[in-house]
Amino acid sequence: MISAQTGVLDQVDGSCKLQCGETTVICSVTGPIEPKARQELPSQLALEVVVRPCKGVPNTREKLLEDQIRGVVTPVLAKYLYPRQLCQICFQILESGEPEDEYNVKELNSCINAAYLALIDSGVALQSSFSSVCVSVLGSNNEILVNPTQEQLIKSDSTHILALEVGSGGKKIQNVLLIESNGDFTEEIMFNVLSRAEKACVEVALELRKAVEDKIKRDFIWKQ
Amino acid sequence: MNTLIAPGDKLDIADKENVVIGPGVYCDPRTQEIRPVNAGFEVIGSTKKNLSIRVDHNSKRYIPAVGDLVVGLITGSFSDSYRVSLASFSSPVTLSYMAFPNASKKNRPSLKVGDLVYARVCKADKELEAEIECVDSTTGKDAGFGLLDGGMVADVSLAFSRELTFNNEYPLLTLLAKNAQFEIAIGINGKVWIKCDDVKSTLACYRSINDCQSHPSAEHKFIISQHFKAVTNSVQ
Amino acid sequence: MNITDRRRILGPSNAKPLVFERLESSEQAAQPPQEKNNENESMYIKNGLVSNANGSSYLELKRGESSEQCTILLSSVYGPRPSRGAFSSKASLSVQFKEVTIEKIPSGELKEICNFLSNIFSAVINLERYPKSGIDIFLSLIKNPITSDEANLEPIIAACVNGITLALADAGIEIFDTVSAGTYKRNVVAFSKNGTEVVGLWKDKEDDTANDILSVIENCRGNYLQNRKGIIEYLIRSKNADI
Amino acid sequence: MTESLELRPITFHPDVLARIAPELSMQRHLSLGLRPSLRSFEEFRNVEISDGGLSFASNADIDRKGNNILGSNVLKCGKTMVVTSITGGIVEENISGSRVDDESTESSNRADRLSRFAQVHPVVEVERGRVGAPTDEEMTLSQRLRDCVLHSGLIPKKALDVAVGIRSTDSEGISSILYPDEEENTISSGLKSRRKWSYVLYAKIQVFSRDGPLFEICWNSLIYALKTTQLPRAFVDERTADLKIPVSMRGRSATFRETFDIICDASKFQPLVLNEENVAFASNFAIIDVDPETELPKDEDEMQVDQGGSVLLADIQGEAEEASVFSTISIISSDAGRLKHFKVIGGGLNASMEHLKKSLNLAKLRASDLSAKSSSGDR
Amino acid sequence: MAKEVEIPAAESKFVIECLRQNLRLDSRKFDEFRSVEIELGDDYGDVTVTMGKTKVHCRISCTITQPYEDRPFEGLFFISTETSPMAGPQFENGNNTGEDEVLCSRIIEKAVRRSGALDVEGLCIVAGSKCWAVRADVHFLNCDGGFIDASCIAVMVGLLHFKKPDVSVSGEQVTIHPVDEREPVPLGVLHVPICVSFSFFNPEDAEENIKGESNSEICIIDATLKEELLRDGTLTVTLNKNREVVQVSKAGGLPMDALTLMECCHKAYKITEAITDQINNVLKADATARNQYAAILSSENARES
Repeated sequence: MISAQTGVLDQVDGSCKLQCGETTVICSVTGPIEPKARQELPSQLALEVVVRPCKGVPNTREKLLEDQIRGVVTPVLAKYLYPRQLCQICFQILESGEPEDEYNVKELNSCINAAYLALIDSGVALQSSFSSVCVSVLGSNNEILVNPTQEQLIKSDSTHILALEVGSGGKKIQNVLLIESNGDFTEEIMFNVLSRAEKACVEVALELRKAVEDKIKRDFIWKQ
Repeated sequence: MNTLIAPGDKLDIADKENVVIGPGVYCDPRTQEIRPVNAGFEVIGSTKKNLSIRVDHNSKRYIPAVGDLVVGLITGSFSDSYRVSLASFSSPVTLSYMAFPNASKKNRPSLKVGDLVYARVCKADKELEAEIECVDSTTGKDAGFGLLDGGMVADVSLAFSRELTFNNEYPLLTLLAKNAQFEIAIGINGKVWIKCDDVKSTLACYRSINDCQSHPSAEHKFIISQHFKAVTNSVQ
Repeated sequence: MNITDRRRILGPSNAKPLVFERLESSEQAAQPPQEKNNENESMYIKNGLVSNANGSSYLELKRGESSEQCTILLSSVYGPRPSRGAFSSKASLSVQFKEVTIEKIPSGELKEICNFLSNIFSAVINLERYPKSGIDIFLSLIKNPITSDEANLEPIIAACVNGITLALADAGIEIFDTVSAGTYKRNVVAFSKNGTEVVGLWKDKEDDTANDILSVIENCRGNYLQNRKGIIEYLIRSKNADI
Repeated sequence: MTESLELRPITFHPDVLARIAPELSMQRHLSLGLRPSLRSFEEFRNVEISDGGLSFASNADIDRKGNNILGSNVLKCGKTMVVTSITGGIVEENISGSRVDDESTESSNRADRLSRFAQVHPVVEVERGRVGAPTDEEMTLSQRLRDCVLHSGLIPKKALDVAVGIRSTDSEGISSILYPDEEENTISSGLKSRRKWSYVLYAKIQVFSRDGPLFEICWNSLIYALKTTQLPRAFVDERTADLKIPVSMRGRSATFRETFDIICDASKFQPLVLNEENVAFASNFAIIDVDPETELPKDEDEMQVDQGGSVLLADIQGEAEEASVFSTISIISSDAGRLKHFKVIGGGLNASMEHLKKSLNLAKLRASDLSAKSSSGDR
Repeated sequence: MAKEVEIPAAESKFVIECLRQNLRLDSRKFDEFRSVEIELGDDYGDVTVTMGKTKVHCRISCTITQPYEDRPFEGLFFISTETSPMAGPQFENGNNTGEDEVLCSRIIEKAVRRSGALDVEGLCIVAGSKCWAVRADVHFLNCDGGFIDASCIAVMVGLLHFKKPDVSVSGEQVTIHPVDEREPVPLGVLHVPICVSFSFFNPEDAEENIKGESNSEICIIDATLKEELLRDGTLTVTLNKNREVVQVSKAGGLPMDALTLMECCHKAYKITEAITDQINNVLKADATARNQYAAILSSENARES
């Protein structure tokens, strides 16, 4: 489902190109670097998140994406290790995989996972690992679809994003970083979605870990 | 074999007492919990009293730590110090005019903006600007630091520069030495300065160092010979 | 090239604004702009509604019984707060005016209003008292008494003067006098010192029935005294309530 | 002479403490079973609403020529005041796909959920004593409101269709307007089917006295405003309907059919039809860890207020709460408990299932409270 | 203003010294263009161009809009080149006011849009009221020099690859046919301009720079980032396969004589020819791959019915 490659850009400190179904994003991380005066925080790492859309110019839609990504990444960064420093995280959507006017779940989902790998690639300290999954609920029997296709997505009654902090090599769920649900659903559906998404999140975490292992092997290639 | 580890994993240590934590490991100030913050190989070492733990990982962005030998670029000069860059876009570090051998108020060092220096990090608090010195501060004497004149700088990954510095068995430098005579200064900040007698050899060394980063050590010999062949065969 | 505003949700680019046309015969019967009866004016004041400003005032002006002829203005004062940049021996004053609901006033006129108000209050606020500072006044017009397509600015300007005075008082910023304004036909005159001094005069040229400037001032003064009385009464009342 | 030095604890005024040490202030309050706002943990702020008499729909006296506000709301929640005004526009729709009858369009649209619903275009402005471009908060608020209106299915797309009437003037110069859906349905169906127009709704939301997260307050105000919204009838003038303009340029010439203007009838209005079952209200919650160390010393026999761990706070307000809370929950729920939006953000602590369930329950109760308000608030 | 990449004096001296000895850091010859890699996405008009480490992504999209009043028979065409810190921390997000950024976007604009590479009249649907607006969004992913050359290739491949939905017009009623209903139609591309950038170095001192007597300047093609930062002058030539010079842009820098300019154009033509052929081959291969897929689908459908 997910294919990812780290270290695809060389002008930045960390990068990752991630494809999840029809959605492809590329993420870059630079930091810790010297911030501009207005960005600087006295005791911790400042975070600059930039999302650029596939088509057209960035507007409020991308600002909301940036805000959501920031909400996920901020609690995970070991930000007190780098006071008065800046970390830039940029995303370029290469293929959206969803109608951009109406949805942003697939992009958000891919961005969060790509951010994890790019952060790992950059060596910016993280308190833990995290992963994200996108789920939609379809039809009268409330079928739960993990990482729906565009076709499934637009027919769904509700869409959900779950991002979790995952520990111990993807075996343990430590914390909820983000739940965001939209559409029309009930409490029961939501709790079903959450328990299904939780499992899927762990699976994603294991897949991301493979990309991390790949990266580490490539990092120390001269040792072979 | 060292195990692979990623942030959020459990460290392979039972006892939290007497643990010295190294790079890639973080102790939460509130919970006193020790956890890895980078992805890499878990390295546990033990001395008589202590257990040391670190995560060997590779990255590009250098963060100053006391004792590191670095190659810096002078980017500005003030009334009593130079401003030095250890990596583009990183916060600059300070090199005091007094941190040179035989320094005195009257004897100002003569470095210019754009010059390269080889130096040692002497202060690195994360809240403050780091400082470097070009003198062995214990003896106050020259210790091979100072201006790096001419030559060329190769940008390498941080793990690679550590390998070059600390692993005496790593064959790259030995192999290079068979092809040319050179001066070298390896900065832990991922900057390797190299200088041969002629430009062509320097260029061959520069290309070799860049290339060997992304190839297994078994191929190093071949890579190096190819690069030296290329520069000698090039027509004027 | 990309001149579109990226920071606001604009909606489809080919959308056209709604154009209204009144069809019924009532169109003809639409009341001619009634003679403004100043005596019939009622003023509701409340200070301190905007909690993150240093001072604010809420002003509701009603003319007659009709709620249509109602002006609601919220004025907030931020400052004196430190201003960056070069040293200045007195505070700098800025006035921003915004229509919160209906946007009718052309931007050129908005600028003119801000300029007018800023000139009046530069003379009224003890700016020397606050060196290296900035005092920023934000006016939000929530409800606008519009009778025709064109905005009738005069009651708004008068409300602004009264609103700012109240907000400044609420912020505890030193002013030389309780400045207030009165309107007469299409003229606004702001007075101080019990009506003996004119600090600002806004006269719309379209109106030629009031060419005699002295009579205009005289008429406005009456209205001024009434408005000032309202302001002072409110301030005293709220002061007493505090104690 | 010996001078004795005395150490005295400094007492801060609660406001001052809240500013210099928000977390401590928060914890001190929590240990007393209160919040900095002196509300109890699960207590919401009171909400006052009115339509402000701003829109013409709310006030028959208002001259429609000078007032284009279709719906409005003024909402006060604690100190915060929100003024929402709905305005409109008309846009021509592009016709997609092969022409199909209305009935079959309906059925094919069944699959693509959002194509059945319309959105509003909100612009939120928060007064903060500064001028300049919209802040990130204003931008994300606007976008979230837009997304949630669309996804909640509040406004059926059909509700925004413009049934264009035709004004014809007879020989005596008396004009009359015929609407396609009114009884005397005799208009040439030609015009009706050829082009399709729909209303566009804009929402201008002005916030004063920001005192905590704004999304929920803005949402509720927007819902109230939409409930008051009335759409005007619209028509074209027969005389302009067939206007053609010849144009030639660089050797090429063509006849343009002028894109004629649609005029709104200032005397005829219809209320905006909302999907009543999708009308939902928003509330927010915070989960915060109780730190036993910051508790004030208390008497032995006093009851423990909380058994440690974390507590759920409803309706976040004030600097201390906003600064010291990491986990927030935002819920849009209908009074029947249908959920439209659910967002948990944080990571500060584990949002436990009990807290989530409790917050959903409270959100539902709150929604029925607020929806009762709207019916009584309407005149 | 974002900070710049810092280059030590020793390094710049070294690079110049190498050039004097006919050597480049990355082992290329002076007139050697980096090999171009063109990758097409699943969607029409989704292109990634890689030249060495430089990476540019371009996405073409279209919407229906109203034509400009003074050009009722023409559709709209925009090229957007915005930088982000992804390409390198020296770039600021969305800030296109830097000198280099403006120059870069102007040259691409001139090379592609103003040279009439896209047939804008073909974008007209109903004269004066409806037309297509085509957008090319160029995303700079990684900056190692040669942004202009790479972007131009990316935009042109994108335009050639892109297909817009079919529309039918009857009277004033315009119907857009979704892609799954009717085969989409390609854009009208009239010619394929290719940019080739030259960089000039002055191995002598500054005095020579002004006098320009000995003509000892060194000219290289397709500079990397380091070479771009150190160069003394630049020249961008845009040509197409028909040997038409679309534009020549030389904004200041080292003076050059007409002969050198001619020589540059000749060199550029060879590169233009090679790249144009490459583009055609890539597009042909893509079309064949898609056709195969379509053939399978249609035969299945045929069997079903």
